[in-house]
Amino acid sequence: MPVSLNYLVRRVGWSIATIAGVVILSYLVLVLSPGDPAVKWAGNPRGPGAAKAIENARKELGLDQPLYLQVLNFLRMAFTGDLGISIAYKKPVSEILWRGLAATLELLALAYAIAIPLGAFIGVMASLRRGTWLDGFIQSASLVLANTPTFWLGIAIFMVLSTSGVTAYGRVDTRLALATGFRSITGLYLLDALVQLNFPVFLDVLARTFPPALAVAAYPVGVCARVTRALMADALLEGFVQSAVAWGVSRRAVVWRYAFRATLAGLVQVSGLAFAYSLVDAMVVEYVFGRDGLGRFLFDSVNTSDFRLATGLIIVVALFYVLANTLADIVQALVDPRVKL
Amino acid sequence: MMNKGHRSNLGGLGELARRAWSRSLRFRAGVVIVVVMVAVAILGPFIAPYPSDGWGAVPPKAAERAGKPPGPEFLLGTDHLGRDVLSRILVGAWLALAQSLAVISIGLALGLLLGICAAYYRQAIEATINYIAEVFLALPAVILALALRMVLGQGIHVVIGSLLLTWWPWYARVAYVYARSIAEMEYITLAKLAGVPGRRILVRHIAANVLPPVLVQAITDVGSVLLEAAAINFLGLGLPPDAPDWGIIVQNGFKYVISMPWISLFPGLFILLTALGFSMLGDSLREELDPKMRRRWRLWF
Amino acid sequence: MVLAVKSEGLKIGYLDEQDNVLWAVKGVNLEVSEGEIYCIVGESGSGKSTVALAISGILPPHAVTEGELYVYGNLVIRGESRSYEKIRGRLVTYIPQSPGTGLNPYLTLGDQFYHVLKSLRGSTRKEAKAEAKKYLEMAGLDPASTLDRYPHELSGGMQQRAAIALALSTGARVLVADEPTSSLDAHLRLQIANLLLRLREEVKLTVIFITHDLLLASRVGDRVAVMYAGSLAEVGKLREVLLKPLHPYTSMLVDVIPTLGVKKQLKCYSGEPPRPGSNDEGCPFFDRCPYRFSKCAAEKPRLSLAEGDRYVACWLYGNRE
Amino acid sequence: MWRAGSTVTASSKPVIELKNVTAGYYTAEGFKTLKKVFKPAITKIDLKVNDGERLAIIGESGSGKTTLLRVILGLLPPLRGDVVVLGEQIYRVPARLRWRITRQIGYVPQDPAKSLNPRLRVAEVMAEPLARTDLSEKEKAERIRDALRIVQLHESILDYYPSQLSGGMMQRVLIARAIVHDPEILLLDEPTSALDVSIQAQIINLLCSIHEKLELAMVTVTHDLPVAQYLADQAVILYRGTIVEKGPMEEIIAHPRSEHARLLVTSYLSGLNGLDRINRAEGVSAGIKRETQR
Repeated sequence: MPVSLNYLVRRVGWSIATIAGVVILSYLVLVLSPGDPAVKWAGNPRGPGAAKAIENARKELGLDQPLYLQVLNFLRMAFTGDLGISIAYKKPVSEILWRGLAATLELLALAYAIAIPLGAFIGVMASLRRGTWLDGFIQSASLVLANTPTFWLGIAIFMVLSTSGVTAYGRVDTRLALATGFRSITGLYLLDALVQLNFPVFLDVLARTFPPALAVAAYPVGVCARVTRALMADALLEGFVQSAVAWGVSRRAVVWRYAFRATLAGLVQVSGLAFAYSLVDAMVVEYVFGRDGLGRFLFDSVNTSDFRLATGLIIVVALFYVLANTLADIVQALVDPRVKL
Repeated sequence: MMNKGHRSNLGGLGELARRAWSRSLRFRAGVVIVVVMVAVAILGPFIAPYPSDGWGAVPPKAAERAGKPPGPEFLLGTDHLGRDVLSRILVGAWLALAQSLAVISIGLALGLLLGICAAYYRQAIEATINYIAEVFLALPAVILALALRMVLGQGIHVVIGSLLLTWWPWYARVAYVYARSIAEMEYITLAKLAGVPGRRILVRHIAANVLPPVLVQAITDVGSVLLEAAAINFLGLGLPPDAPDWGIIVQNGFKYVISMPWISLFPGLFILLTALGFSMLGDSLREELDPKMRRRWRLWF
Repeated sequence: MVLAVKSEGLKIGYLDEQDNVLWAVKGVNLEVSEGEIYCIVGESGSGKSTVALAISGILPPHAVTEGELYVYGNLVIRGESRSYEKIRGRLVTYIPQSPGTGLNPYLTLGDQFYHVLKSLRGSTRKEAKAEAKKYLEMAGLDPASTLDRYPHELSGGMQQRAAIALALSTGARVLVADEPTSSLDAHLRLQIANLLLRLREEVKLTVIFITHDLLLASRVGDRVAVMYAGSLAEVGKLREVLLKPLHPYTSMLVDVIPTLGVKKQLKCYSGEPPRPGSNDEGCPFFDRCPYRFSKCAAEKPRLSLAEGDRYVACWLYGNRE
Repeated sequence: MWRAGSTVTASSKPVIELKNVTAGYYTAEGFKTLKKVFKPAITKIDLKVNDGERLAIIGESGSGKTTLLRVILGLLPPLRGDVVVLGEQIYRVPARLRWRITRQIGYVPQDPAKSLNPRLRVAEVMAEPLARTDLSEKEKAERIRDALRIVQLHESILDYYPSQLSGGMMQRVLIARAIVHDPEILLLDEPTSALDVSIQAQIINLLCSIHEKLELAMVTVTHDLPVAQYLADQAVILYRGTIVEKGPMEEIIAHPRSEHARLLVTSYLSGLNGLDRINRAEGVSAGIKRETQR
């Protein structure tokens, strides 16, 4: 059943409005906070040429204009992808952040490729054996996973690997990359290596992405398992599951094609929420594992007081967040044939 | 024919908790953990073996015992400056609880109020509240903390402020969803037709029914807030680096993770344990709220 | 005569939130012969639906059983243990109460036929499609326009026809219909009942028809069992039971049905059926019975032969073994 | 300036009057995201209920009877047409004051389980319609007690929560609540569809006696023709949003003129099959009596 344009337009429109709200908010935070926004915008207020930089910033920000014009101007810039030039890196913020986002996305994608199937499978198993020791174990384990501080887990994994002599630091072995002539095109190294049929690099990247991905996956595994278990409990009591059982449909089909199918929409929605939530986890873990992802720029922006990078980061993360949820909503709608969109 | 004991009114959390206590092992474990943690938070400074932030009585001497592994003298070892890790954890316990409980209580109150209002008044109020909630939901707490940190500088206000801004819309959303389903109930229509004043409908009919599930949700969320607060502090966005917050202790130990892993290990375990305690409470309470989640279950096919 | 379904002292209860057992069916002896339409009539909470679930093998997971239940001589319930592997879909099939929830909303009808037939006979998609066409036509649906549809795209009456087609496609000989018409409009109710009657002739089925609607039962049934508070009150030929009810409860049921075109004063019986889990000392109908006497409060009457092949559980009839 | 029509109307005066009412819902489908399409659920309805009259609005699912009900209750402004309840154009009254009219309607909703707030005791539920009256607490208590007496419930029920009541008792509580403030109209939405037959009979008899005692207009919305026959003298048959037949109940049953009414009547009559004879015999309980006299 095709998704109607109506729903798509409404959902996407709502998302754009949300992003606009975030952009305005990030601007207001900047302007309305104590201190001269031009000074902050310019970054480092000391040193030679500071006065000129501040002057430029004032002009560029249009601080002489009324506030609503400033906001509109900023919105226009943000929506055209112009997030200004980073003070610390002396490069366009959007360019820096894109590279960071690619690294983070790669990590997240791997983590979720592990987490969702695993979590769903565990959840289904628990729901089928409710009240047994297996269920109790799965429930407790998923609670523990969902409540483990990701940064701490990352450190723990990092420590274990280091003491056993495995290096999982950074994204790729630079010497190996140079030696094999690996070039990054999209910023997603796994994809790039695969496209270039550069298997040594591919394996190296995978080996370095896998440990942090495990740390990131802990939370969604726990969440998915718990949600699946709860949804399955409802689904297994549905009338259509009952009648399918009475008609002699095999257990496997009943569990996966009937009951699990009914939990899919809820699972997608929760995964979408968790995916957005995991973005932050991934950033923290990147910091632990020394990967050049968004997490690193978070630190850099704080340590160098790079306001442009920070605002850019806020907008990019919000964009990502909204995108993940919008996609989840649309997929969720696609999954249910009853939803007439 | 009436039988009073058949199924008592799904009244208050007290009744719910009593049932959960008698039936769920996880609930009891959760209660024990939470009670212990609250006790530690209150008594922490008094029961810590080495008071004064883990330095002990004579701070200069402490420098000589830097990096001691866990042992009988220092149960959880000492950090790179020679401070007793256990003492720091105990002293910092109140910080962890205070941050998360403050966020949950204020966020819950605000969210409930706005969510229920949105569901009841509809139209412009509904759209406005939903939009604002949506915008703040799109910002992870850590990112907001980054903004606040840059604008306002370090401090506990960054942690609580950023978490509050991201958690109230969550409760507004949850309360809104529950309130919407209740607002469609016939008893609301009946009350409106009879001319019951709007405020009474809001309080007695809608809020009274929205409250129990949302409160249970809030108990579960204490753990999540605790984790987020720890992450913010770990990243150095919140409390100053010498505060005995658990997240910060983990951060301090991170630089020495190979040589002195215990510095990071134990505070992390405390975060995990406390968050787990609250989640267990909320989880088992939710199971009690849902009559479908019976304990015994035999596969019938 | 071959007995299709037989139960001896069948007790079924549900665990409540405090893990107490609430007995919904309290010792029922049923004997359904092959080829007949056997109606089980009762009000809500009488346990009629629980009996239906037990026979079709879909008691919910928190159900507790006692006693014995046989389907064509196969022991399916024996005390706590239940085994339906060779029964479900093979000997017994089922029509759900509400067609809207009884069909899988995520699969097209064709796919649902496929899963049923694949599980039972290992059919391929192609074979399943041919079979599905046959049964949809039998149920009065146009296969071409329904096979690739999702259930929600059909009207309520069509959904119920589709459910019937699916139930029949299993090829089972005993059909349990659990209030198959209660969610339908009046004129559809009649259509579905007529369809069941027709199909039963065509396919030679034993039908166990659960309903709260005496009028409908009177239209379809051969024999009837009236249930009250988890026990059988009266069993016999449907016509006889309705024309000359012996049990006070049956006569009450007949008395209180509003009938179109007959404007009589509805007799008012006070009281309500007991909830499941209430005490079962004495006759369950004691509170509401106009003919009660002291023995009724003290001892529970057992179902026994009253006259002809009428069984009544009432002390008015001596309750001889 | 608008005033509550509290004066008692003369017996022939209409209490509800619908003139050429078309109502329905707006939907947005397909590409028409911004332009909403009006889908009528009822079209051109003319309806008049006189004081003291018993009317049944009969229709199967999808006939628009719920929409009609909402229009009468002031919950759904019609697209066209006039809705006059108790002498007032109900949709000319601002929404926040509409309760002054709707309070005069004792409304009993369809599903008792959804119509009682699980967190309010029966006493609080019963007191709701009296909330904005100038009765003293004592008078209110008196009214509640009277209403309970009419529906044959014991006073101790006031301390109960809905979850402690059976379906029949909930329905009685709702009926008591509907008549506690002495309304002009009793509006019943499928009053017995959620109940068992034996309790249905109790409720039917109860409603008939209430009508006699309180002398109010009683409007029953139902799909169940046999039940309507007991609860109404006049009937209106709805089919796909329009009135296909109206007139005295008995005449409609005996000689349905429209096709849909005929279908409806026959589907109940042919269900009789064996039972019509039983009822004609009138000797249902005779068998038992013979036995008891033995």
